[in-house]
Amino acid sequence: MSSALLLQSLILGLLLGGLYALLAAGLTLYFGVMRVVMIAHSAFLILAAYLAWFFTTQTGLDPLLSLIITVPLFFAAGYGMQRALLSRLRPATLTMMSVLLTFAIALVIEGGLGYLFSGTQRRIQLGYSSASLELWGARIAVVKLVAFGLAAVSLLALYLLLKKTRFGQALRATIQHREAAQLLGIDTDRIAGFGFGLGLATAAVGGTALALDATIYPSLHWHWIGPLMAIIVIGGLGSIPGAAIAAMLLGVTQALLQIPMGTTWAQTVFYLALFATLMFRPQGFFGGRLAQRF
Amino acid sequence: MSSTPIKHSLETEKLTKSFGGVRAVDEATVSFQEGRINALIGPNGSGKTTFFNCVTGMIRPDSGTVTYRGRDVTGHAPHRIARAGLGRSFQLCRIFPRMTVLDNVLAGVRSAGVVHRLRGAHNPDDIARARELLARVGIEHLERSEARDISYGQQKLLELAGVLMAEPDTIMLDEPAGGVNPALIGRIATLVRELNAEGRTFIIVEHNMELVMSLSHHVVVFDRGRPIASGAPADMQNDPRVLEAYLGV
Amino acid sequence: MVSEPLLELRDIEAGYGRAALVLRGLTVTVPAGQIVCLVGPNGAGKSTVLKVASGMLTPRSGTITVDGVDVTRNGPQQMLRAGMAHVLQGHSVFKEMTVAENVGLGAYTVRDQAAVAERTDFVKTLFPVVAERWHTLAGALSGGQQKQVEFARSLMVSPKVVLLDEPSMGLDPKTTATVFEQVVRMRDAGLAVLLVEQNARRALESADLGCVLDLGKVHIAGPAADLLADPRMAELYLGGAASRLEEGKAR
Amino acid sequence: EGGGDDEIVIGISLPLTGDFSEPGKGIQRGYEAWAEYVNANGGLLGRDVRLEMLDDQSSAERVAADYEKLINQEQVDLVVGPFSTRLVIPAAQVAQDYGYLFVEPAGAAPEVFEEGFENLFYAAPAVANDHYKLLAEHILAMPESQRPKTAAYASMDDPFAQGTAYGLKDALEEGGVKTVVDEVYPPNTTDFSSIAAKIADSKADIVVGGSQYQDGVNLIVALQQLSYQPKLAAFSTAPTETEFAEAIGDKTQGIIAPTGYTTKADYPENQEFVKFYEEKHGEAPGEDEANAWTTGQVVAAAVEAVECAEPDPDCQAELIDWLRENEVDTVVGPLSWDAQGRPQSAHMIQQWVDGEIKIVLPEDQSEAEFVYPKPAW
Amino acid sequence: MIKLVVAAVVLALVLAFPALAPDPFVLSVGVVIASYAALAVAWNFVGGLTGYISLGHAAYSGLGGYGTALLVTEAGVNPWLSMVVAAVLVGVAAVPIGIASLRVRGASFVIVSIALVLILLLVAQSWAGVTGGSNGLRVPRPFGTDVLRPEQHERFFYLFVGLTLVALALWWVIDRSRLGTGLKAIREDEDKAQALGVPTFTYKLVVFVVSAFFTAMAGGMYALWFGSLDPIFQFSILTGSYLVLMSLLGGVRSLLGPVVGAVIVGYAVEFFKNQYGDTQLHLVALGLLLALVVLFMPDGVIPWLTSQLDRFRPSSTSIREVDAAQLAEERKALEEAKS
Ligand SMILES: Nc1ncnc2c1ncn2[C@@H]1O[C@H](COP(=O)(O)OP(=O)(O)OP(=O)(O)O)[C@@H](O)[C@H]1O
Ligand SMILES: Nc1ncnc2c1ncn2[C@@H]1O[C@H](COP(=O)(O)OP(=O)(O)OP(=O)(O)O)[C@@H](O)[C@H]1O
Ligand SMILES: CC(C)C[C@H](N)C(=O)O
Ligand SMILES: [Mg+2]
Ligand SMILES: [Mg+2]
Repeated sequence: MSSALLLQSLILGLLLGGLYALLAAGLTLYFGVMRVVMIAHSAFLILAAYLAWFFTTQTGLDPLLSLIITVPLFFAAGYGMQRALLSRLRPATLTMMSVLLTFAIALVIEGGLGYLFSGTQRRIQLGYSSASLELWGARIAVVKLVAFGLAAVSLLALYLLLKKTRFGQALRATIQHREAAQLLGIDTDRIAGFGFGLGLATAAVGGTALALDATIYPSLHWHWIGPLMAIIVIGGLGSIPGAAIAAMLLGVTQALLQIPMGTTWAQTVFYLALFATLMFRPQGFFGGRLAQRF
Repeated sequence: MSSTPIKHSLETEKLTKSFGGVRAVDEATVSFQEGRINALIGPNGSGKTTFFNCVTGMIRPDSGTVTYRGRDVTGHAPHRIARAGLGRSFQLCRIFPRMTVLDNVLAGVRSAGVVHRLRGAHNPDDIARARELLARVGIEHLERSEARDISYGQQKLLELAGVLMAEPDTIMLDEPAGGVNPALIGRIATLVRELNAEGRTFIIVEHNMELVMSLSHHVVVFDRGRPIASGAPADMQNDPRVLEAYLGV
Repeated sequence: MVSEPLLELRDIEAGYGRAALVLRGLTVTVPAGQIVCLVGPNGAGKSTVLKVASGMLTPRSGTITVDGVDVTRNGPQQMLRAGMAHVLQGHSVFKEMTVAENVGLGAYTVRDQAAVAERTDFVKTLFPVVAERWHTLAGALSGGQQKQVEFARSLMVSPKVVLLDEPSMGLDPKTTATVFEQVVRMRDAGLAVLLVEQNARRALESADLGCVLDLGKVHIAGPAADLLADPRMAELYLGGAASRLEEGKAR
Repeated sequence: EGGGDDEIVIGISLPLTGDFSEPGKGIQRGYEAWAEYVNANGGLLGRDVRLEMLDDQSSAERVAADYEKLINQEQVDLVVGPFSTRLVIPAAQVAQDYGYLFVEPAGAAPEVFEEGFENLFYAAPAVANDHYKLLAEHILAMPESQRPKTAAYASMDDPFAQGTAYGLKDALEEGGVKTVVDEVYPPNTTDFSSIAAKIADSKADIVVGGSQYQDGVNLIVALQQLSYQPKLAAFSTAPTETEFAEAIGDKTQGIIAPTGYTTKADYPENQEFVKFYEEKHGEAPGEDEANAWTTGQVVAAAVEAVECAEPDPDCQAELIDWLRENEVDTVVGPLSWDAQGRPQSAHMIQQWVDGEIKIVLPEDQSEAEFVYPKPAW
Repeated sequence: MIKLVVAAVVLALVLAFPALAPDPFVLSVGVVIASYAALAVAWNFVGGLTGYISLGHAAYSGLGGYGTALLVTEAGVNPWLSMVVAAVLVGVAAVPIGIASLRVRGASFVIVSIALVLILLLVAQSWAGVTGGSNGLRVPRPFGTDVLRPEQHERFFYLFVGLTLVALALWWVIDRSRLGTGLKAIREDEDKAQALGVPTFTYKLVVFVVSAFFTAMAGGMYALWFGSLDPIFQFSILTGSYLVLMSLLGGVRSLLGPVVGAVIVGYAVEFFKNQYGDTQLHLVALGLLLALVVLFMPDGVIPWLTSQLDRFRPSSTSIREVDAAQLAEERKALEEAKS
C-alpha cells in the first residue's frame, strides 16, 4: 500500500465521516432527547435527496438552493409528525411503538418515492461533479468538500442550540419529566414538536449533502439505517458530539479498511464496533450515560 | 446477657462504592443480627440506598465484602442473592406497571428447576397466599386494577407485598413508610412484627423516627457513607453524634 | 381569620379516563395567607385534587377560581400564569440534567434575570446540598437529595398559590424541618398553601386549616388544631396508628 | 381467462419496480412492441397474442410466485423470462416444474446454464463471459510496446456483471496482462471513492468495470474525481444506456462497452424491428428492447414450427425439443443453443467517440476506428 | 366451551385449506402465509414475552435456510435432518448472540437486532466461497421428482401448520408458567424482577434461544420449499419487520395474535400487490395499515376485538365502586366497635 493511497484514503475517510456525522445527528437527537426510535430518519434523508434532485432537474439550479425550501418544509413536517402521530403513543410503550410507527412512515415514503419517481437510480448532474482540488498529491472532490462543510456548520449549530439555549433546556426537560416540565410553564407539546422538527431539518440538510455525490433510489434508506444506528450507539445515544466523533472514526476506519479488505467486508466495521461497544461500554463511548435504559 | 453467640444475618466488611468523586459508601463495616428488626438511618445522601444496592447485588461494590449468613456473596448477581433469601424493596417504589396488582404479587413466587418453572403460574395455593398478603397490607380490594392506576402510597404497599411473596429470610425495606398514611403505617408495623415473630430478619431504612423507635431492636446510623453509631433505639435517640448529624437539634 | 379564598375548588367531580370518578363533589377553599392541609388514606384522591387545581386534570364538573377568576378549564400553563405552582408527589427532577439546570428551569417563565439570580442564591443557602452538588446530574443524587432539588426548583417562582404534594416524603428529620419552615414562611408572605401530607401530625401542627379526604370527598374540615384534637380523626387517621405503635412499644 | 382458443396468452413477470426497474421497463417495451408487431401481421398460428404481465418488484421471491400465478391462475399458454440473471433462475425453476418452455432475454451469467434447466434458452448472442471476447482478442493482438501491461477490475457482486469482467480478466491474464486491482462490491453500493482510490493508486493501464448501470456511472465519476487517466476503460451495460452521457456530464470520451445488439445490423428482421419500433416510439430501440423482441421471435419460431401453443406438457416439450435442434433468425442474427441453453454467437464492442457510441469491433461491422490509448476524460 | 368449538372449526378450516384452494397458486400463497405464521409465533417468544423488539429475526431464518441448504448440498445430509440440525445449530449460535445483545434494552436492542441482520447480509454477500455470494444458493427439492409442484405445496402447507402448532403449544405452556410470569416481570421492570429473584438473564436467554430455534426451523423449511436463497431476501430487515408487524397487529400478548396477524398481513401483501401491481403504492398501503394499527389498536386486533365485545356485555361492576362500599362498611364496623 503506497503512502499516497493511505493519504488519499484518510482524506476520503474524513470527508465520509463528516457526512455520516450529519446524517446521524438527527437520529441521535430523537433517540437521546426524545426516546423515539426513528426508523424513518434515513427515509427522510432519501426524500430530501430526491427533492434536491427534483429541484435541480426542474430548475437547473444548484441543489444547495433547495435547502431554502426543504429545511423549513422538513421542520414543519417533523413538527406535524410529532404532534399528530408520535404524541398519540402511550409513554409506556413509546420505544416499541415508535419503531413501528416510524417504520410505517418509512414505507410510505419509500412507496411514495417509488410511485412518483420509479425505482430507477438517480444522480444529480452537476457541472462540478467530477471536479477536485489537490492536496499533497491527494485529491479532494469539490462535492465532498461541500457536503463536509454543510455537516460541520449544521452540527455546530445544533449543538449550540441544544446546550446553550432555553429551548434546548426546555426540550430536554420535556423529555425527562413531561408533567414536571408542564408545571414549570413549558409548553411541552410545542417543544416536543420543535425537537422533532429540528431532527428532520437535519435530515433535509443531510439528504441534500448526500445527493451531491451519490446515487439515490427509493429503497436506499435500508442501506443507511444500519450504519447510522451503529454510529449513534457507539457515540452514546443522545450525544451529538459523541455521534460526530464516532462517525469520523468509523468513516476513517472504513476507508482505511477498504484498502486491504474490500468494500463489503469493510462495512462490517460498523457492526463489529457496535458489538464491541455493547460488550464493553453499553452506554456508548462518548456520552449518553444511561443508554441501556432507552 | 444470653450466652448464645449473636448470629449475624448480614455483615459487610469495609464495603466501598464511589461514584466519580463521591464516596457513597465508604469502608462501611456493619453487621445486622439474625432474627431482629434492624433499622438503618442517616441523613439524605448518607449512602443508605447505595449500601442496599451493593448488598443486594444491584451495584458492584468497588471493594470490601458482603457476607450473608456466613456466605460471601460479594458481587453475586441480584437474583442469586435474592434466592439466597435476601429480599428488598426500592425507595423509589418499583412495581410492574402494566400487570395487575395480583400478578405483581405473584411475580414474586420462587421457583426452582425446569419443571417447576414450567408449572402454571396461577395455581390456587399461590393465589391464595398472594391475596392474603394483599389483605395484610390493606389493598386486597385493588387486586384486579393495573398497578400503574393505583395511588402512590398504594404502590408502596403493593411493593411490600411482592417482596414478602418470595418468602425471604431477611427483608430489606427502603423507606417503607414514605408516603403511606399513618393508619396503614400502623398496619405495616404490625405486619413487620408478626413476620419477625415468625423468625424473619428485617433491615429497614426509614426517616419516620416514631416508627423506627417503636419498631426496631437495633439501630445503625450512617453518615457520609459509613456507620457512625449503632445500638439500641433509645440510646441512639440521645447519642450526640446522631443528634448532630441526623436529627438536628 | 375568615379571609377571601384565594383558591377555591367547588363541587369538583373528576376521574381518570373512562374509569369511575375519583373526586365526587369535593369542595376545598384556600384563603390567602393560610395553609390548608389535606390528609387522608392512600388512594383517597389527595393528589388528584392538586392535579385538578393545577390544570393537569380537567374536572368533569365543578368550578375552580383563583382570586375570584374562573379558571376551570385552563391547562397547566395558564394555571401557572394565574399564579399556581405545583410540586409533584414522588420524584420529578429532570434526571439527566444538572442540579443547576433543574433549578434554572424552575424560573422558566421568569424573565427578570436579577430576580432569578437572587432566588438562586436563596435556595442555595437554604439547601446546602443543592449548592454542593450544583453541577452533578440530578439523577445521581439520593432520593432525599432529589426531593430537596425539587423543592428548591419550586421556590424559583413567586406564585400566589402553592400546591405541595407530600413535600417531606423521603426527607431526613433535619431537612423536613427546613421544608416546613419554608412552608410557614410562604404562608407568612401571604401565599395560599394547599399541602398534602401523610406526616399528618406534623403538617397539621403547621397548618391553619385541615381537611380529611376519603373516597373523593371531604369528610371532616376545620381549624387544624381542632382536627388534631378530634377523637374521630385520631382513631381513623392518626390515633389508630399511634396507639398501635404504642402498643408495640409496650410489648 | 387465458387459454381461450382465439388468443395465445403469454405470461411474463418483470422487474417494473425496484433495483432492475429501468432495464425491466426496456424489456417491457420490447415485448409489447413485439406482440403488437405479431398481431399486426396475422398473429401466431392465426391467433392473436396477448401479454399477461406482472411486476415482481425485482424480488426473487416474488418472481417465483408470479410465474406460479401466471401458470396456475391465469393458465397462460406460454411464458417468457424476466430481466436479469438473478430473477431468471428462480423463474426458470417454476417454469421447469410445470413443464413450460422458458426463453429469456436477460439471464446471461454462466450460472444460469449450470443449474440443469432443460427448458431454458437465452435469446441473445452470447453468455456474459464471452461479451468481451473480441476486445480481449484485439488487445492481445496489439504490438508488444502498445499492449497494456497492467489492468484493474472492479465488478458488482452480480452473476452477470462478474461474468463479463472476469471473462475479460481471464483472457487478459492468460495473455500476460497483470491484474493489479480486483475489487468486488455488493449491488447496493453507492460510494465508490475508495475503490476508485485503489484503482487510481495502482496506475493500472486499463480499467474494466463489471457494471449494471448506475454503479458504472458512479465508478467513472469517482475515477474522474481522482484524475485517473487510463489508456482504456471498459464497462458492461452502463455506457450503452441512453442516459449514460448525460449522467457523467458528457465526459465519455473513449469509454468502451460490449453489446449484443446494434440498430445498424443488416439482418432483415432487424431492419423491420427498428423501423417498427421507431414508428411506435419515435426513437431507436436499445439493447433491452432488442433482447425482448428476440425472445419473442424465438418463441414464435418454435410455435410456428410445432404448431401448438398450449399449457399442455406435451406441447411445451415439443417446443423445447424443437429449439434444441434448430436455429432461429433474429434481430441479433441467427441463434442456436447448446444443451444447457447457451447461445452460440458473439457480442460486439462499442466505443464512445465524439459524444456518440459506435461499433468498433468486429472490424467488418465497425462504424468507427478503435481509439487507443483512450483520450483523457 | 364456545372457545373450543371456534378453535376446532378454525383448525378444521385450516387443515381443509389445500383441498379448498382453487389452484396451486392460491395454495402457494397459503404456504407463504403459513410460513409467516410459524415465523411470527417464533418471534413472539421474545417479543411478546419479554418485550424485547427484534427487527432482525430474519437473521435466524436466514441462517436456518443457509444452514439447511449447505448441509444438503455440501454434506449430503438428508434434507429434513438438515433442517433440524441447522435449527439446533442456530439455537446454539443464539447463545453467544443472546449473551451479547440481551445486555442492552429498548432501542439499543432494536439497533443490535438490525445490525445482526445487516452483518449477516454482508457476510453472506462477501463469503462467496461458502454462501455463493450474491448469487445465493440453490436447494434441491426434498421430495422426489415424482412429487409434482402442487403436491409439494400441499405437503409444505401441512408442515408449516404443524410447526406453527408446536410453537404455539410451547408458547402457551411458557406463557402461563412461572417462567412466563418472570418474563413478563422483565418486560415491565427488569431490575425489580431481578431483585425479586428472577434470574432475568437466563430467562431471557432461554426464550431467545427457543425463538431463534423455531425461526431457524421455519427458515430451513422455507428454503426446502422455495428452492433458492438470495442473501438480500434472506437477511432483510423488511422480512424481520413483517414479523413484528404481524405479531403486533394480532396482539403480542395473546396466543393466537401472531397467527391472526400473519394471515392479515400475508393476505394484505398479496391483496395490495394485486391492486397496485406495477406501482410502489402497495408499500404505501402497507405502511398506512401499520400506522393505523399502531395508532388505534396498539394492543393488537385480538385484544381490540375483545374489548369491543366487552362493551356489549353487561358491564362488570367497577372495582372502585366495590372498594368504596367495602371501605364504608369497614368504617361503620369500626365505629360501632368504638361506641
Ligand atoms: N393515572 C390514573 N389512572 C387511573 N386511576 C388513577 C390514576 N391515578 C390515580 N388513580 C386512582 O385514583 C384514586 C386517587 O388517587 P390519588 O393519587 O389522588 O390518591 P392520593 O390520595 O394522593 O393517595 P396517596 O396518599 O397514596 O398518594 C386512587 O384510587 C387511584 O387508584
Ligand atoms: N448513580 C449514582 N451516580 C452518582 N452518584 C450517586 C449515585 N447514586 C448515589 N450517588 C451519590 O451517593 C450518595 C449516597 O446516595 P444514597 O442514595 O445511597 O443516599 P441515601 O442514604 O439513600 O439518601 P436518602 O435518604 O436521601 O435516600 C449521594 O451523595 C448520591 O449523590
Ligand atoms: C445483457 C444484459 C441484458 C444481461 C443482464 N444484465 C443480466 O443480469 O444477466
Ligand atoms: Mg435512599
Ligand atoms: Mg398522592
